[in-house]
Amino acid sequence: MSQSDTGDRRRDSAAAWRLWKGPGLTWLALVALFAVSLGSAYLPLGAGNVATNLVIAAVMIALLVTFLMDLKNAQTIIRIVAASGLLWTVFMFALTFNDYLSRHY
Amino acid sequence: MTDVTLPFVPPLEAAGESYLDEGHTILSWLTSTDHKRIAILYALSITVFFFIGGVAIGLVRLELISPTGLFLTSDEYNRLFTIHGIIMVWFFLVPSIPATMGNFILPMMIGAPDVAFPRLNLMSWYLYVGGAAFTVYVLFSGGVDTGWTFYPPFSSDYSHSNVIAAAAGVFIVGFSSIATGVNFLATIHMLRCPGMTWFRLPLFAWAMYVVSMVMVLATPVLAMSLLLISAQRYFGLPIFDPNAGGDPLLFQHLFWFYSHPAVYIMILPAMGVVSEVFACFARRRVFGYTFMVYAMIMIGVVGFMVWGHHMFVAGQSPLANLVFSFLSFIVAVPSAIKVFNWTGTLFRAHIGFEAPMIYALGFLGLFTIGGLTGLFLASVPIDIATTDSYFVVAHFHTIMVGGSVSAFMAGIHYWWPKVTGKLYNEFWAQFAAITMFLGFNVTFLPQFVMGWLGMPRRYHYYPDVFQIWHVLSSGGAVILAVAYLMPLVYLTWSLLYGEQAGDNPWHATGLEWQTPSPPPKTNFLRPPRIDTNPYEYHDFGRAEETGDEGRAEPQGEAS
Amino acid sequence: MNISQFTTEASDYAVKVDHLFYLESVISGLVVLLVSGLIVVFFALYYRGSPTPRGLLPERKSREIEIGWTAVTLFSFLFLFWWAASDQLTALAPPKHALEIQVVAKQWMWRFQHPSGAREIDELHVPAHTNVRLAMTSQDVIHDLYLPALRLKQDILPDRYTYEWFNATKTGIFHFTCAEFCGTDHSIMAGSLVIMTPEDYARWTAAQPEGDDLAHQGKALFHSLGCSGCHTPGASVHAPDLRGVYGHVVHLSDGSTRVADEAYLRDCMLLPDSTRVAGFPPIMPNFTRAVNEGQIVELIAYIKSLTTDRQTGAQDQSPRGSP
Amino acid sequence: MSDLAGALREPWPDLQLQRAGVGLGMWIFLASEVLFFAALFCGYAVYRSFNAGAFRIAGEHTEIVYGSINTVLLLTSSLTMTVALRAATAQLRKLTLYCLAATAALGVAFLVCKGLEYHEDLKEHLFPGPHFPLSPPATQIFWGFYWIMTGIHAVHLTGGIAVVLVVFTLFKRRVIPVQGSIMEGVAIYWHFVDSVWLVLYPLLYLVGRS
Repeated sequence: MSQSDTGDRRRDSAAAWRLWKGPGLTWLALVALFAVSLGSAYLPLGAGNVATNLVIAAVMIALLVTFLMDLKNAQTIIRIVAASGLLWTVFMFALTFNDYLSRHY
Repeated sequence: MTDVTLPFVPPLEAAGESYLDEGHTILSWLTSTDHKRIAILYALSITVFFFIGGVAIGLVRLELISPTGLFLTSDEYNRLFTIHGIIMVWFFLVPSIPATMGNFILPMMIGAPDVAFPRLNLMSWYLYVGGAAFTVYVLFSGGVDTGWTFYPPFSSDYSHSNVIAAAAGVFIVGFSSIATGVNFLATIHMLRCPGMTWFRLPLFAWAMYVVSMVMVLATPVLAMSLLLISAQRYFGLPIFDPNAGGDPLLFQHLFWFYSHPAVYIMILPAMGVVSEVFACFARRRVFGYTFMVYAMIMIGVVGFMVWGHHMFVAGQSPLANLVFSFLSFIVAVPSAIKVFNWTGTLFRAHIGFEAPMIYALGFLGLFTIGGLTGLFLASVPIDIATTDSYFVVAHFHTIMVGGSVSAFMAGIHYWWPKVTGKLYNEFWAQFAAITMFLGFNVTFLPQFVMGWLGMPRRYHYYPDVFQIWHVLSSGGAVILAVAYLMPLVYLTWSLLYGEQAGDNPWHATGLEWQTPSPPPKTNFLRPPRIDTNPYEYHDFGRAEETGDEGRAEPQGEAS
Repeated sequence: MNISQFTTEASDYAVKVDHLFYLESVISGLVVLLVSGLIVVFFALYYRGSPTPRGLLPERKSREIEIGWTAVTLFSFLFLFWWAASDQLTALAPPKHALEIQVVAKQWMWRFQHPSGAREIDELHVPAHTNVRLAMTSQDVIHDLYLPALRLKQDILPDRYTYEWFNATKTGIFHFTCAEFCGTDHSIMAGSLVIMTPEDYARWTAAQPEGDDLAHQGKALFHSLGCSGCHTPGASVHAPDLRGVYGHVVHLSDGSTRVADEAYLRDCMLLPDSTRVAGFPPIMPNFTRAVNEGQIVELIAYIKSLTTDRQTGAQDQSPRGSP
Repeated sequence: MSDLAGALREPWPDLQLQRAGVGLGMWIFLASEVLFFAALFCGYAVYRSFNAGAFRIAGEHTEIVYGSINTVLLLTSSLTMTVALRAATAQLRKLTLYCLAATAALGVAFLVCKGLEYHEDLKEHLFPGPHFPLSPPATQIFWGFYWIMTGIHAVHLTGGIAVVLVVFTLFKRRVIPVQGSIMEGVAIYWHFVDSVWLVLYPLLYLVGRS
């Protein structure tokens, strides 16, 4: 038991760094983007604030989904499923706003 | 990763036992993850709710014989039609075909031993029971009077009834649909047997595929809209409160984002069942199989973009009316194509007149009428004149009751021998099918007429000029009620005393028929594989005529 | 009650709706006949065991049939859409000069206020051959004013105006009723629509109990509620001048612009913070609890009259404010 | 080997297919969840586009410090979750367990922060109702969305912590081998909950800061 544990530990330390590297870089990028988003919120950009924050959020989610959720290695069908979630959201927004933006009360 | 082949196909000597003999205690049913047993659990529970909803509307139709009412107060009346709507939509129609026949037949049809996630499947039934418990609670605690549509601000601030409990019931049962949808999608993607390519899938499997997609993508929006209503009612969060700048129409947008696709949740499975039945009893490949598949996919997708036609008079913008009207006409095209294709299937066929076929023909006729009246309602000026009137009531009952329930009955009769291993009395079945069609028309054709004349819906008291039509309609409802009770009797009789059906009494193709009736727990005795297209009836049928049945090549070769 | 109270085509628009309805009925009838006819013929020819020969249909042929009926269906549906949409679009354009009647719906009654100041409950008198525009709002839940003889229906929402307009061509007494489920007495929230000749309407108006017209009642409220303390040209408090506001564009403090229509004026009283005019301090009180729907209607009528009166008089100043 | 067979469930013929199936099932469920939140975002977008000013006023009152700390906590938990999954695939049992524990701990820390934040909010009476301190009325809509959005997110996160703990116990007790398919689904779900927060953060905390 103890022998296998030491073996485990050696293998751990060797492989661990390789495991941490990719996700670690993504994490750094995410935290950096978060800082940019937070900082930009205090700049007087008018409507640009919302746009910047949302674009950064979109980029962050894209990074997270691609590298941490591993969509880059996923099967086509899983990409289709992920895309359809977004596409249906677009249907909802487009047709709802089609009403709201053309109302003139 | 090492491949480990699970011995899900049991040794032949153990395989003779049917799924019904896997245990006879109630607990063995309530804890079974076998898709067939879960289907039976669902079938029993939705039948109970069908009759509860039926009693509610029976009282309503009785009350409506007189323009000034007979025995109900207006509040009681409003509660009855509301509970009828909630129960029939969410506790009967939405789970009807997918959760019963879909659960039972779909895995067998594609050659799978079970659905992808059997425990999730069992959980979905328990979610249904949980939602049902809330609804029964609502029923006994004074009911709910918002109409099944839960429009604020009436539901959120003005109703004095049990809105939150009712919404919670629907919210929970929604997750049961999502679970079923996830399960079916994963099953169809991952567990098709060797040789079962996408374009060899029977149309019922395709229908289940599309309907699962709709369930998965639409139901969460309903859940959210009900959550928001409840949050406003309970916590006073003013999401739809116009006094704080909220917009009641936003609820309608979200609600119909689910509830229009929900109509397709109810009708797509019916289309699948009817395609199977037509092919089998016309002994012919369904006309235009690939077009049928694409038509269903198109209905499933475009069906999400037409919800605004429920809101033509609600105060949405004229541009939105125009766009939704256009899309509604577009979504009608694939439905029309399907009607023509079913009719075309009869061409050069060997048509039989067995009970499932009569039900399917009933579906075809009523779906045609329902679909065509849908065009009226897609035209903005006619919709303005007829929306919220009995015309709309008749229209959607023709689709959802005339269409879906006829197809549900067709499927029940078609697969009854497979599920129970018994035959039912053909004469009574035919008689019930014809009665149901006639009863339906006597009930709802008068409603079309009075709706166009100007009779608004959800009316307890009504102008006496409409009484004649209401009396006709109530008379039809009696016929319809008898027609719905008849199968209960002769199917129970068949269960107790029916003849043994044999494995394939209809000489149908399709993998579900290439296994014993009732099927063993693992569905197949030998691993199934497929090397032909679905519905290879033409040759099969001819062979049968020459009395050379053994030569025929049914789809699949499992025994 | 007589069915003609519902079915009479009391306007040109109603006639058009009916024509579309008949057109679609005929088309639907033909389709039902076609489908059921085909089913009957096929049953006769191809009943199981019948001697009719049955070959397989070549793949190419069935695809042609398929594309054929898809195209026919698509084009006939597009035709119907075009017809319906053109009816809708012509009915959309609101008339320039219309008799405007204020409608307030509440559980479970209708209140109508005519520009002359006449009020009525559950009964609506309108002149024929005149453009009539109903400006409707609700005090509680969503209602819907359904005028069967005019083939019109429009939901009425709380805290918002929706409109319905018509030009009736037939006189008589017709039915109107609520078409959006609104609670216990939804089904008896009904009344009569009385369409009269313009002369009769004038006589009816004159015979109504003595009372000021809406604008005058509004003027009285304007003073009794204290609005005049700030919104008069000579007031010491810095508040917008209301003369000439109605119908003009105002620039708001949040940078947006709005047209000062009924909805805007109403928001000014109920949501003063979000409708404040640029350059004015946020001192307008919220009148949500001080006024009811009927009083809002009167105040708006008064503010509108300030514009119409002024246009006939001096036009030197550009509009520049809101209440 | 028998360990692996123990991880295989009916009706799957082999582990690889089972793993793909669980992944697919989880993604389909997430597509459903996306629409669940989309309804909320759609409502928020509609109201914000019509009440920009009120949302700006209301947004200034959210606790940006707690919100920002929570964002970093969740981002970090996504990192540990990913490493846990990769470690599981590489059969590094210890590392898997450590990372799972860290993930759950970060999740709990998030909830604690959230609780403190709710406490602050309630102290300022920022719950819509008759005594709501802000005006115009549409600020109450913003705060309505605040409570619903963060509440639903917290419920999702609680569920996530629960499944992570379940997986942790199962791995710890070697009931199922670490490379079993359940891990994939849990990881995907965790990242999804994190992604939702990444949208909520700018919508609720970064409004009206400039």
